[in-house]
Amino acid sequence: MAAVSAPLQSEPGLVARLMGRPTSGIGLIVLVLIALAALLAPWIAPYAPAKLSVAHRLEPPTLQHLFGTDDLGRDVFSRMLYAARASLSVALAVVVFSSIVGIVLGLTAGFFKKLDTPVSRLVDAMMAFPDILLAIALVAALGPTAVNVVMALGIVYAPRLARVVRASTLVIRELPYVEAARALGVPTPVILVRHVLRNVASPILVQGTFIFANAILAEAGLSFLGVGISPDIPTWGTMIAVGRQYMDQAGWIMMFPGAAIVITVLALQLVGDSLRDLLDPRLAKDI
Amino acid sequence: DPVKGGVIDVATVGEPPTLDPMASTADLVGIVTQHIFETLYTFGKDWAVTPLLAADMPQISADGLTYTIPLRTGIKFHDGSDMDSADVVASLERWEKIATRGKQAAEVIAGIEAPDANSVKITLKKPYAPLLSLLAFNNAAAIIIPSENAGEDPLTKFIGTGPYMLKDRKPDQFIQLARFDGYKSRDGESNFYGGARKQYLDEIRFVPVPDPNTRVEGAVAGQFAYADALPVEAYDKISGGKTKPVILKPFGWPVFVMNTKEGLNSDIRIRKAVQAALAPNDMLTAAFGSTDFFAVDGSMYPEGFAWHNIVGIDAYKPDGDTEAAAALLKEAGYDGSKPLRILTSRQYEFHYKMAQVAQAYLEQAGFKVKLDVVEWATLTKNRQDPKLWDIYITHSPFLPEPSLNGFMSDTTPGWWATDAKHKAVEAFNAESDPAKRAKLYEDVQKVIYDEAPIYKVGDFNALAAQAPNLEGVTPAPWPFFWNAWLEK
Amino acid sequence: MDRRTETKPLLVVEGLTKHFPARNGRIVHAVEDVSFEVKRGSTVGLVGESGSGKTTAGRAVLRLIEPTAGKALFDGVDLFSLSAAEMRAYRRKLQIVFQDPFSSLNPRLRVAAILGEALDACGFPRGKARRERVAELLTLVGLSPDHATRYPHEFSGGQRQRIGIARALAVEPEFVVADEPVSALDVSVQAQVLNLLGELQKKLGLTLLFIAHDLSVVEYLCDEVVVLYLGRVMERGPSKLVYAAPRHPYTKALLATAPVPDPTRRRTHVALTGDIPSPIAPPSGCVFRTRCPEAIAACAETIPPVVEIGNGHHVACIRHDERA
Amino acid sequence: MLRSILNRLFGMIAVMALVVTIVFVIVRVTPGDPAAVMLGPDATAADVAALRSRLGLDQPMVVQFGRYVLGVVQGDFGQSIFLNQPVTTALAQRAEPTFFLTVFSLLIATVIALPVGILSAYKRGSAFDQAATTLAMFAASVPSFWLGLLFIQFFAVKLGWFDTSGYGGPGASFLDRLNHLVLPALALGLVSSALITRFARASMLDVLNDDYVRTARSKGMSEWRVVLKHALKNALIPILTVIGLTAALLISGAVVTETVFGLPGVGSLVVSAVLRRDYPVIQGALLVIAGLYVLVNFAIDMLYLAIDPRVRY
Amino acid sequence: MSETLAADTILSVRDLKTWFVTRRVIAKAVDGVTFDLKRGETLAVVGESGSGKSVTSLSVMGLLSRPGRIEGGNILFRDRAGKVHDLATFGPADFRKIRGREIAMIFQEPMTSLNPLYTVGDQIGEMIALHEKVSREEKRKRALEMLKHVEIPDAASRLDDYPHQMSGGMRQRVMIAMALACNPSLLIADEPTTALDVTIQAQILDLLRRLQQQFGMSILFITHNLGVVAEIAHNVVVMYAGRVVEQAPVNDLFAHQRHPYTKGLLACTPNAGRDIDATGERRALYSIPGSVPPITALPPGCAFEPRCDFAIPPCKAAPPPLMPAGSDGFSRCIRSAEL
Ligand SMILES: Nc1ncnc2c1ncn2[C@@H]1O[C@H](COP(=O)(O)OP(=O)(O)OP(=O)(O)O)[C@@H](O)[C@H]1O
Ligand SMILES: Nc1ncnc2c1ncn2[C@@H]1O[C@H](COP(=O)(O)OP(=O)(O)OP(=O)(O)O)[C@@H](O)[C@H]1O
Ligand SMILES: [Mg+2]
Ligand SMILES: [Mg+2]
Repeated sequence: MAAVSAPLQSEPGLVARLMGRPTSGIGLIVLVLIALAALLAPWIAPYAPAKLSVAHRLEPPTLQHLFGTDDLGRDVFSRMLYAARASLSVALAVVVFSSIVGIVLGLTAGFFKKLDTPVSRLVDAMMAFPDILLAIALVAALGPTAVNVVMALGIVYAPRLARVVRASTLVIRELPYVEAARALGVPTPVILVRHVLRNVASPILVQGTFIFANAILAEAGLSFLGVGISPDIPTWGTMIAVGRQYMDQAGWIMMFPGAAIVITVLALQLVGDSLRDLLDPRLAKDI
Repeated sequence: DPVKGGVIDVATVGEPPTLDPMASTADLVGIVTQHIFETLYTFGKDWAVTPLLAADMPQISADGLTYTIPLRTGIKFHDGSDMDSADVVASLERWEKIATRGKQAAEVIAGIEAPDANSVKITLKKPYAPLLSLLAFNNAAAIIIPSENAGEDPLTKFIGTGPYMLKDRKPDQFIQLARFDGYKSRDGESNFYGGARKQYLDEIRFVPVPDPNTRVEGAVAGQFAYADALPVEAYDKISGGKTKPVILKPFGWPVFVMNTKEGLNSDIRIRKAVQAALAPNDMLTAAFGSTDFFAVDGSMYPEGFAWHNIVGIDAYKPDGDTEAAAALLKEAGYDGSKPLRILTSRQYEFHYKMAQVAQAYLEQAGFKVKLDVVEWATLTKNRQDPKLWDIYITHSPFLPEPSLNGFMSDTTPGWWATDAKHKAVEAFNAESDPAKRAKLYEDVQKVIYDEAPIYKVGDFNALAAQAPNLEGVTPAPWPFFWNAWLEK
Repeated sequence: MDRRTETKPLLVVEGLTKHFPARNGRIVHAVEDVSFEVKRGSTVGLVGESGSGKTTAGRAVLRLIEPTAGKALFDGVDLFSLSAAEMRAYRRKLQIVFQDPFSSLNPRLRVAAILGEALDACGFPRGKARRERVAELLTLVGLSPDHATRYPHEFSGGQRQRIGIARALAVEPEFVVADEPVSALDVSVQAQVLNLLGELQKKLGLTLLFIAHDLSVVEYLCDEVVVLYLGRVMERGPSKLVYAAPRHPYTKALLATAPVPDPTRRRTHVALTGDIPSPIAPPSGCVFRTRCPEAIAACAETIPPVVEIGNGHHVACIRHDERA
Repeated sequence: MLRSILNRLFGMIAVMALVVTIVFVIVRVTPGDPAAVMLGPDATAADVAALRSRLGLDQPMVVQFGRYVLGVVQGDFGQSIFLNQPVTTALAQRAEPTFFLTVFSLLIATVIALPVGILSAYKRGSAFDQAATTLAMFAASVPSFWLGLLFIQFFAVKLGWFDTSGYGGPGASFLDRLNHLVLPALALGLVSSALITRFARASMLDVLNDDYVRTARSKGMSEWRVVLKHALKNALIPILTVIGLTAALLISGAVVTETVFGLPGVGSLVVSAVLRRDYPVIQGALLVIAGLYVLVNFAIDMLYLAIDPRVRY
Repeated sequence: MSETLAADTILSVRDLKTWFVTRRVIAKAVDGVTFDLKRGETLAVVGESGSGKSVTSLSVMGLLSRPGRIEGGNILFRDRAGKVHDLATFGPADFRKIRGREIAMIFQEPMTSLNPLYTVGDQIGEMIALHEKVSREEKRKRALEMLKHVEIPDAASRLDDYPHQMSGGMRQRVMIAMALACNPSLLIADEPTTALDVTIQAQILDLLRRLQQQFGMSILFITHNLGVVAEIAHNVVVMYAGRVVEQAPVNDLFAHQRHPYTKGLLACTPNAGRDIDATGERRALYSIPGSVPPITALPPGCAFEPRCDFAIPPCKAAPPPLMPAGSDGFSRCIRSAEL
């Protein structure tokens, strides 16, 4: 009811509102920069990521090598740009994959009463597996390729989304506008998409941001453990794993990718948090 | 001066898959179990075979077919029983059946018997020079266990005659060995693995620490008296204070094994192209950092070994010969469509690093390269299948007996089996005079370089860390801690 | 008599019953054996306290929930016996307007799309004709055609309720259930919406089932009234008769307790004591007897039948004739 | 009351059954033949076939599943290929460090997170709140293994306060073992405290807006009493849930942390089992951990019952 | 204390301004509210949703949530000892002494206003224990007594019930019992019957009236239902968009409205006697055109001017002051005399 207070004001766009808050504004800018860096890696990177120069191994940061060189004399900065591509695209793929699975499961459980119990139990059971552990087991079973890592993490995160979607669907299903659509004889699939899915978009977006962040961390963890995507594709996680051996001679190899993870994940969380504030009416209710 | 007492923690590269040294060729199994179990022979200085449980070197018949081995008396097993020839025969028969090296020997062994309680007799089908070395080895080892346990497979009672006995084992946590008070040492001086074995330490604990950096940090923090197999990068780190570096020089050699049976490398011209393309200098630098830890060396055995020679090694190009490689490729009609598959793992980081450098050089020469990076377990499985790879990367310590190297057999992955090889190897194996064998080995090395069934990258040293107060440890590829003591 | 009351009923509801499953295998008797008629072009009011089953009855008639038992003859066709596909064809003849003007409109759709969905449902072609139809509908409910491009949150409660009404009217229904369409609105806006409904009914010849708990609104708007209590009909009949001479103790109590904006007519006593019993375990016999000031022992024994006492006035009370 | 306990018990059993099924499926999707893996590279086809039939791998899937379930029900998770001991024994031997690591991290996380979360919510929008939220978010952004590495580098190697790895030798005192747990528990606990803080804050915020909190204030109660007696108790339910969830997350965090710190726990067992292709161990560990998670959830449900009278239907 | 308070007046709100100030907007939720409440009487505050009724009552209780703040005006309150306080200047600690003991409050939503985790006995007992030193048994006894006062059947057995085990009407009774437990001199009731059914509403109103006679407290009764006002109030304050537009004794107000808004409100409630003619044909209801403007965008003049049938150009210029109107009332309309 409190939403009545300002019904006549038209709202500015979501991005504008995110930019309007200092935290999410910074987060968004950082994310855009990182995404640009990843996208433009081939043009920005001063060296080819795999270009080795054994004579110049373990050189500290200089003007030639902004972030120094690694154990094979490769340019850490260039590799980080390419690693951003891999890490971000894996994480993004995880978000997409888990969203699809989660949305299907959540909508099914939430909208079709008969399927609720079985699907929810399945989701509960899937939730019972700790993320990295399940991912490790799946990757171990399927083999450490990018596709399998994405699938494994996707399966790990899908139930979370499924729960969110289910919870929202349960609410939306009972809302009068859905009933109005039913009263008009609108077919169920159309109702699902036009009314339900559209309105669970906000929680999915919020959750998706957090899954993105978690997926980056999880992928790094998997790579660190050596069960991530193929090690000849640089990711931040594999870079840390390599850099670990040179922690005190050549700390930069490990510090820069670690910092990249922290910054990216932090930015995502800042944005996600603001998104939740802006999109979740429960929390937005009194201001 | 040596003092009795004390407990040491030894950080090892992981948990040994088994404590039955017959069942595995893993170095780690040998390192741990050599304290518990003993063999008839072992290696003394300069890798000369020397008796351990045997009283003396065997009497070999003139035709080289009968070995009569006298046994020491008064030797007790950890369970208190006495060792006699029946135990030895039962143990050796088990070895023939179970151990990789035992199976190898079984092909030439006609029979093993005990003429009396204190000697055994081994009859051969044909003269076989490597036999004593095989008996002396500490992995897939011909250990002597009580005859009543010899029927066990897998072994569950770890009863040996060694200076230390198994007290407790918590997989992935520790293997605890305690001094065996009934141990009877040989008299006289210690002689590398042989000679007298002194039991100064009360307990030796092997702690599996699979992560090399954790081993380094543990050593630096003073947690381990000895930490095995450290990354060479850690040298500076372990050089101060609570621990000090131990370099075993030379330790072994990294090797690229080529699949001579199927795929690209079944064509000798391609193999020669690989041989020409690779640049060991950069590969070793990437893998081991400074020349303190490696040597660019084409000889199959480095200087200091009886087997050292330089025959054939001009095919070994320290900085690679890209043009020659490209020419060879062209001659072979390689069009760059089929990738050269390099199977490697990151279990040993230096394998992977060499692979990466190798890839760069091979690509320069015109190869299309695909790195297939898998877990070690997968690698050991996949290398069995000739369809899956063209090169796989491994390494080996310098084995005291050249015929123990895998590629010397026709059946190990790589499947190198040519007439030239057979001719050289058979001559080598049949000869028992060491001096003549060294000469014959030149031929073997020549065939290896001519046919390129393997590519030896170079020599590398092993780095370990040792507490400053730990004394009496002889640098060895498989470190042992009898004879060691803790300075007060 | 009003001209409208003479025409034959458009909707006849007979023995409508709806049970919901409750926890532990019990059931909620939301609607029990409810019968009433709605004549073409007339307005029937459904009144009762919260939980008496008004909404459930309304939704069941439209088969938005599946009824447990009963019949709903719409123009002679039993809606409850239709297959899902057959029902879809009927949907556009029967529409509903909801109570809450905020949750009854999808916040992510523009007004044009909300109305468009309704137009889709009756196969209205896209394009210019549709835009004109949307404008026409908006004008009909007193909004301006350029409101079509706005989102629901850009409207006030009363305006949203108008959009809800426009959506219901878009398919040109014959029968509309209005479930407390004004309860959530401010008093000053409530009158606007009531006037609109009245006008539209006249103009379009709508038949209306008007659900409300505000007795004065029902008295004003409805030709007939059905009083529900715990899912059962207590009394029904032409509004005039029921309001002027209620024959059921419950109706009397309702009318007596409804606050009237006139300080000079303050009540002196409370007619009803106690709470409404749970619909999971309704009292035996007459469901109202636990609160009825006139209850006697016999009330607990039989469920009083709904009997006609003349002029379409029906009562379900075994003592109704004692008070006649 | 009893009825709802039984209800939940039934739900839990259903979930457990699904968990067992999922684990079974995961292991069965593994390409390759477990028997071949067990016997190692040199095994002959005949040996593999013999082992297959000994393990029942030649039976139809349904039969295999039945046997597997039967085994699990009896607490038999099979035999570790690598360790040559029952999986249950292997797990039991490694339970202790994982248990203490989890408990301590959870303790650290909760002790930090609860007060901070509550205060943050109470002082919503204040400098404290902003600092706390930002810090929590920062903590949640740090990969725990990276933090662990930094900790080792600083506290163990540079300062030498703690051991870098392991869990003490045989017969080490409990205190000595504690010493080994401090850094990993801290690394893990700090990262997890973030989640709990944010959740505690959110649920407190929710509750602080509730009507009965206003009622409590209108009674003339002191603020801390309003917050601790009326608000916190209501917020506790979602907070408990997230603490339970965190316990599960911690186990998964333990996988990486144990590896970094060389703790011989269930986590590092799983990692090495993966590298060793020791499928029965992976299977068993997954099952036990998922089972624990389900149990924890059940326990939390029971706590709900104890705390919230409304749940007793 | 510069302000004086007539001896029979317990609460006097004078030109109260309570604003919600955020970075983006200033919401003047209450902007000029003035009324007096006499001892032992009931003052009803009516107004549509959002008109500032709750904010007014929360200002009196000091329960405003951020970013709400009293920006001006006085809230004079006479305590039991006869001392006059200006609540607008109170800090949290001062309020704690007043709340519960001097001023108690009940709320609109009986469903959510009680803490679901404590028994009703505990919650009533807590109120007593907060303000008086009582033993455990004493507390329980007093709680039971209060439950009996509010006519909960079988009170002894309901004492240990949890709120969810009670119906809405019961819960509202419990709220009242709790509010009156320490015998406050002022009870603020914020729409206490809005969420209830008519039959239950009648019971609660009856109960309040009876308790007022018994305990002698004054009641500030907030509602938007004019019927309820007629039922319970002695005096009435009508609010629109954060301002008092009219104040009058209840009979005067219903007899003759001195503000077009009040007039409109009364006219637009359907009344069959008035709106349906003899032939059964219903007349269109009177309706106030337009809708309530958002408080963040009020017109510069009279807030009701855009919807007012009586508006004249001067209405647009400046907000009219609250002027005496009728015998004992006030109106914020410059044309009140003409109505
Ligand atoms: N989906 C449902 N599941 C279970 N019970 C239900 C459901 N919908 C309604 N009920 C129950 O059925 C009874 C009748 O509810 P209904 O909503 O029809 O009442 P109502 O008269 O419309 O009340 P209100 O005036 O509050 O809108 C109530 O007791 C309600 O709790
Ligand atoms: N915390 C807040 N922040 C900003 N504005 C607020 C806040 N609380 C109330 N308001 C605004 O103050 C105005 C008055 O609100 P109030 O709750 O007093 O209305 P009311 O008359 O009690 O209405 P109702 O009948 O709906 O209870 C409303 O416009 C509301 O939006
Ligand atoms: Mg309803
Ligand atoms: Mg209010």
